[in-house]
Amino acid sequence: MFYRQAGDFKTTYRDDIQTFPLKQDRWGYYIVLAIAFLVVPFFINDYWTSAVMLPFLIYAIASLGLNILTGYCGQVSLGTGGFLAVGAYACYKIMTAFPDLNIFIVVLLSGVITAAVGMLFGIPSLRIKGFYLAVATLAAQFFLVWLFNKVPWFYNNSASGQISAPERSMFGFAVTGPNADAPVRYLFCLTFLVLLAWVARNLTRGRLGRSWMAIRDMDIAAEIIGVNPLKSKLSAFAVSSFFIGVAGALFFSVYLGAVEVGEAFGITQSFLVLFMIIIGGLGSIFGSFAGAAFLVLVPVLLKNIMVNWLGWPTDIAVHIEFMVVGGLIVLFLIAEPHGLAQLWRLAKDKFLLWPFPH
Amino acid sequence: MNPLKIVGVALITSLASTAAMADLVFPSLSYRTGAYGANGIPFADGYADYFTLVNERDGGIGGIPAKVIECETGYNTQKGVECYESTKGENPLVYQPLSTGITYQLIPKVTADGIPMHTMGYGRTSAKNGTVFSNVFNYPANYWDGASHAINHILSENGGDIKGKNVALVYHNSAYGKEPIRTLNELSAKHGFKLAEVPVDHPGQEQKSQWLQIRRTRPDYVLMWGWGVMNQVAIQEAVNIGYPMENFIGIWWSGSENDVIPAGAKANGYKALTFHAVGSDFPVFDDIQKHVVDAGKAAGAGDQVGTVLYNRGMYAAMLAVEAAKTAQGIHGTADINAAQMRDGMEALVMDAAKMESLGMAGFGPEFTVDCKNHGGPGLGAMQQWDAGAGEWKLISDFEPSDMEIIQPLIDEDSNAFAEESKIELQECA
Amino acid sequence: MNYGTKMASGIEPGAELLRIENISLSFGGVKALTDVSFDIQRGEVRAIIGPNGAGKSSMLNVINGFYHPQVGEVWYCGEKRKGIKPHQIAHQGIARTFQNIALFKGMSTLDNIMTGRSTHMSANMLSQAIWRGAAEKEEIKNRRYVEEIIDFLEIQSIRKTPVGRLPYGLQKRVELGRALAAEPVLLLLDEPMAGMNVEEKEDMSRFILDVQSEFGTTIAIIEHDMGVVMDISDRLVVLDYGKKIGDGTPEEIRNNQAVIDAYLGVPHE
Amino acid sequence: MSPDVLYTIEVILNGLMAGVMYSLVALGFVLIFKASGIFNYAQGVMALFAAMTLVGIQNGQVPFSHLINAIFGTHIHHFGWQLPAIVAILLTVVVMIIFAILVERLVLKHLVNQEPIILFMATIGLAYFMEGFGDLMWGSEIKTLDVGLPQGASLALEEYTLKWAAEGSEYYGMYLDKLDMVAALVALALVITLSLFSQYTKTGRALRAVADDHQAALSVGISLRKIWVITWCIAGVVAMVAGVMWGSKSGVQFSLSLIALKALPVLILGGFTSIPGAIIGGLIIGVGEKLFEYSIGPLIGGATENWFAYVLALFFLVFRPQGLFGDKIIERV
Repeated sequence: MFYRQAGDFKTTYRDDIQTFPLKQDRWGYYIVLAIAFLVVPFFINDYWTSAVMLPFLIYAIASLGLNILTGYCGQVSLGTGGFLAVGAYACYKIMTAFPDLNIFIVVLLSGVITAAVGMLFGIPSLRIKGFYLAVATLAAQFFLVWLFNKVPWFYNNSASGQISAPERSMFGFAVTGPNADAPVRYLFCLTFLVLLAWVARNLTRGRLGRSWMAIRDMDIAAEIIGVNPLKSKLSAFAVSSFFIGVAGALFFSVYLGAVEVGEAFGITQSFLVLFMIIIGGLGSIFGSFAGAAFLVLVPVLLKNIMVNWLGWPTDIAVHIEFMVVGGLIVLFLIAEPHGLAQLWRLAKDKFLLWPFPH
Repeated sequence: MNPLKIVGVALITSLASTAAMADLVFPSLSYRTGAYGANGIPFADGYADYFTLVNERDGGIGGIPAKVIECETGYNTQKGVECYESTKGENPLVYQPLSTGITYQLIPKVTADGIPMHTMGYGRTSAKNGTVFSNVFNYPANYWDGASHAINHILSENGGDIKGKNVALVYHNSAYGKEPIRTLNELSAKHGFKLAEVPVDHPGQEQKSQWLQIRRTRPDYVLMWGWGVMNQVAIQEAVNIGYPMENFIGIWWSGSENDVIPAGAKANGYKALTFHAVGSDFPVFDDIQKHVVDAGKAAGAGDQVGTVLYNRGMYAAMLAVEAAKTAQGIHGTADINAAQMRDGMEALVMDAAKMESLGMAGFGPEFTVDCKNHGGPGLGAMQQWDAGAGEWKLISDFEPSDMEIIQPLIDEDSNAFAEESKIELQECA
Repeated sequence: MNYGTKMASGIEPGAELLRIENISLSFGGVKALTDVSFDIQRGEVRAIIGPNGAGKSSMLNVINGFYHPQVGEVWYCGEKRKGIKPHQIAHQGIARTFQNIALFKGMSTLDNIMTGRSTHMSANMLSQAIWRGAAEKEEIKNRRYVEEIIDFLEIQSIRKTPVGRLPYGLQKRVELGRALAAEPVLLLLDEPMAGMNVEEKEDMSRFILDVQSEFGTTIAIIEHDMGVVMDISDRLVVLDYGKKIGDGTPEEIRNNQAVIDAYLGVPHE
Repeated sequence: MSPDVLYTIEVILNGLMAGVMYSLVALGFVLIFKASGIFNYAQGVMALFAAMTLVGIQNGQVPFSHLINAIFGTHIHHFGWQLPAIVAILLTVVVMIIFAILVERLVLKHLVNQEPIILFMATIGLAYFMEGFGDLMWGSEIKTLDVGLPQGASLALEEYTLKWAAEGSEYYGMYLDKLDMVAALVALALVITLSLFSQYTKTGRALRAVADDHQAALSVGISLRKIWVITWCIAGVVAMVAGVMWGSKSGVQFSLSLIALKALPVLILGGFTSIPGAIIGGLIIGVGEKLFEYSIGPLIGGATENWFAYVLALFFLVFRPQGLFGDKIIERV
């Protein structure tokens, strides 16, 4: 009853182009933000942080990144795992080379380095399209993983090639390392996510975002009306890789604390993030969140139900988990190929009109 | 942020379960699925079955039942962390993650949380240095011991002189596989053999290039640090190129029945290291048969009993139980916690009499653990595959490794870690 | 004022804006255009007509740089064009619509037309990321112009509708809007009235003439409906089998024997 | 000849053989892509599933025994029979046909006219599902697959080539795996059968018609759904052949599903729509990666095979974006 478009007139273009045109949506957004920043940190424990919240926040950042490239610019990439690895190893190298540098800046710099690498691997996209490009990005995936595994410089010549994040603090609170508390780690990642989501929103609503979508929808026409395909595609690769690089840096330093490249950043990561944006909704910021939440939560939920509640053997639970996740993906694609974001939109439209369906 | 998350949070909070506090909890971070599941299953079964045996036969450890919480990691570090976090609230006594990747992950965490971790024959080798790694134990042997054992074996076959011999190391191109390289380099400098590194990428389905290279260069010995499908393919390829199997030596993770059976009769003579006995010719197996398998309480189908990886899982469980008993003795309480368990592990003594009393005489090496040395003496033995009989045979006693080479490496690596992570060294009496 | 308007600022109405000189274009041995030359004067409506397969669309593709002719030159605003890319040509003030609608299907009407403003927007990536300030100001300024076009084309009600859902006629109109948004010096229209009924054609003709008179835009148009073409164009070029067979005012073309033959299907010797 | 030259030849020959193994997997992809425009990521898992089913049937394993035992507390594992390989193969074919029908009924039918990326994702979902399903049905331990294929070095060849090397040089004869040779023959037979099938049978001609133009094929009364079932059946059989070949080598286990990743560069090299492309692409990749590992690999630390194929394919694509045999992309507006 109170969720209405009627009467909420916009008198300036500035009002018209804001992120949440509806007053109710805007308030909802502020409330969620307030809960996330002010309430959740007081209730969160290690399990919740490590098993649910951190993966969700970090994958949401990676999904935002991939969604910019794939959802907005139409360039399918399977190199996400490799770019996550670039972020992680850049973070490790900067952390150990400049121990006094603020961890926040370290993570941002890791993103910048990843953006540069991403642009390099984006160059073939100027000639290669569609599935051919998707498979070609696998070259980045495999090559980068091999490189980080092979060249000892990247892991400071440690005996096994593992990299471990030393302790770094912000405002006196440990953010990385074993002594970092759950709320601090959570808030650190949350800050990045909120900032980056805001940046993603800004980039996608202006000229750059439109040029990406134009390239996605019809690249030739876009070029003819004045969109520079080189700049658009490379900027999409750069922005996308920046996001993924930040995600990789957080993944390594805050979430896992120690990684081994082949295992943590393998091809499965690439597929996982791609799943997230497709289930969530291509070309939707909300979809990136929804997809990440879905694919982080569903396995944890299923596992808890089957193993902890029903007491099933763990292997059967995992097999069934695979079946359920696979089945759900197919089901979702059949029911709503445009993802959770579209379902959410439809639900909202229904609600806007309720109780008068027409 | 989105509402979905909040809903999810609410949903799962209600699901988080709590264990009965009275039990002694032993989490088993197992993997029964995924690329390495085939190897993870027997180990996890052995680990679980031994605790079941202790509960059924002895009524628990010091009268308190042991409880195994299995958590599937799929050999994946992310899931490993989730498993760790989800079980650490249940007062676990010791973690056995069975993955070098997860071990690296958990070393800082268990240290911060004060929970001991036992990485038996895997993980971070320099964790042997107890002053740096206060909560990590890797007795009875580690990878560097293994590398040394293999070279010792070669030395003994050649009357102590292997100058100019060629040794190739075929290894899983990961943290795990790279572990022995540094030791082998040192050993090659000491003994004068030439080492060739032959990496194989995960999963290792296709190794034609590597084995053509070996066929071409004809190394005198081939060592292997493999896991999962890599083992089967490597042994098959070695058979195919007609490499003399008795000169092909695997680490203990490359020496299970799974690895040799697919290659058939020609795998006969393949050697692998081990730090425990093979087969089921020990009284403890009769007990397992009687109290666990026949009682329908086995974790698996019961057909794995006596296989290498099953025995290893059982051996790990036995060591955990003995450490718990030791801890109960030290602290004078049956209801021990993780910190007390750690003390028990640090004071663990495995002598012949103890193993005899457990029905496992000679099943593993005799060793003691102390505050400085969390890895024991590093004894290991050699086993050989008898394809005709379809079983592994021990062909040596448990022998020491070359600590002259290994100890400096351990000191160097652990001290570097202590420095990098600013670890306060544990005071040892 | 963007680069394109500046470039053409010295060209008076009636003076030569674009000249095609001896263009020949072929695809793997198939000749699409053979030795075609003509010019377009500032401010006129110039029609390119001819039977199917005459090379009309190829001609437009040459003009906006999508095809690169093997022989011949294109002169624009008194400069000879040298190997530049289509998007650079768009920046020189040449916009176009397409024979088969080439709208961005996933975007709304508004976004489609705003994309046409790309050549007028220059906020860098950083200021776009921050949004508040330069980027927002630029967005609102351009939005204002786009709203004018929306008003002009009478498509206010479909402003936020994804274009994929619009009927054909409206899509054509949005496409015209997208081209107009660039404030082009030279507007290329590829069969803007194909598939329309009489009423829609009248609307479209009115829009085209209004564009010419209100914005002073030079227009090159391909159209099959001879009645419409003769009504709205100042001069015509006639192509047949990739060759120019006629060039002049509607009156001259009407009396050109070669053109009449081509349209009546007199066999080529 | 000097041994170095012989070694190089040996590497090339073995590369060709490895290439054939890649082609076997790639072939399944191409068949489905041609007929339905679906990039079937599940092809690798299908190979695993087929091989598991084959071993399971051959050894008389009880399907879902683990699940049944867990639920009912029973201890059933085997029926206690041992079937001849050929019977097991035929039964596996039947299973794969049932699988194809189910996929069409439950998945594809509902996704007609969706964008390629959606269909692609659906097959990944399918791959997840089958991974779990296969393990649940047959268990995830390693299974030894033995359908009587020969294995090991061809001694005859080794002896025959021994004297090729220059006098006095160290040379052990040329090495070729018998299994690889069989695989090459099987692949050859498969390709010949497939081309005969598509040339001379009515169904085959319908398949080609659909591949050329969906709409046109529909308008002359070819049932698209029937065609899809048939292609998935054929792809299932091809997957089984690939599964048998790879499974004989390494035992049947989870990692078998990862061979799909080996086939992807073959596809981009050969083009998604060309059967000869799949074969020749496979051969190029096989030879290329083996030669690279042999010549450059030792200089840069080895284990290059995982990425080399992709990088090769990438460079290739930059010059020929549609692949070796793919249909030329003509851009128009």
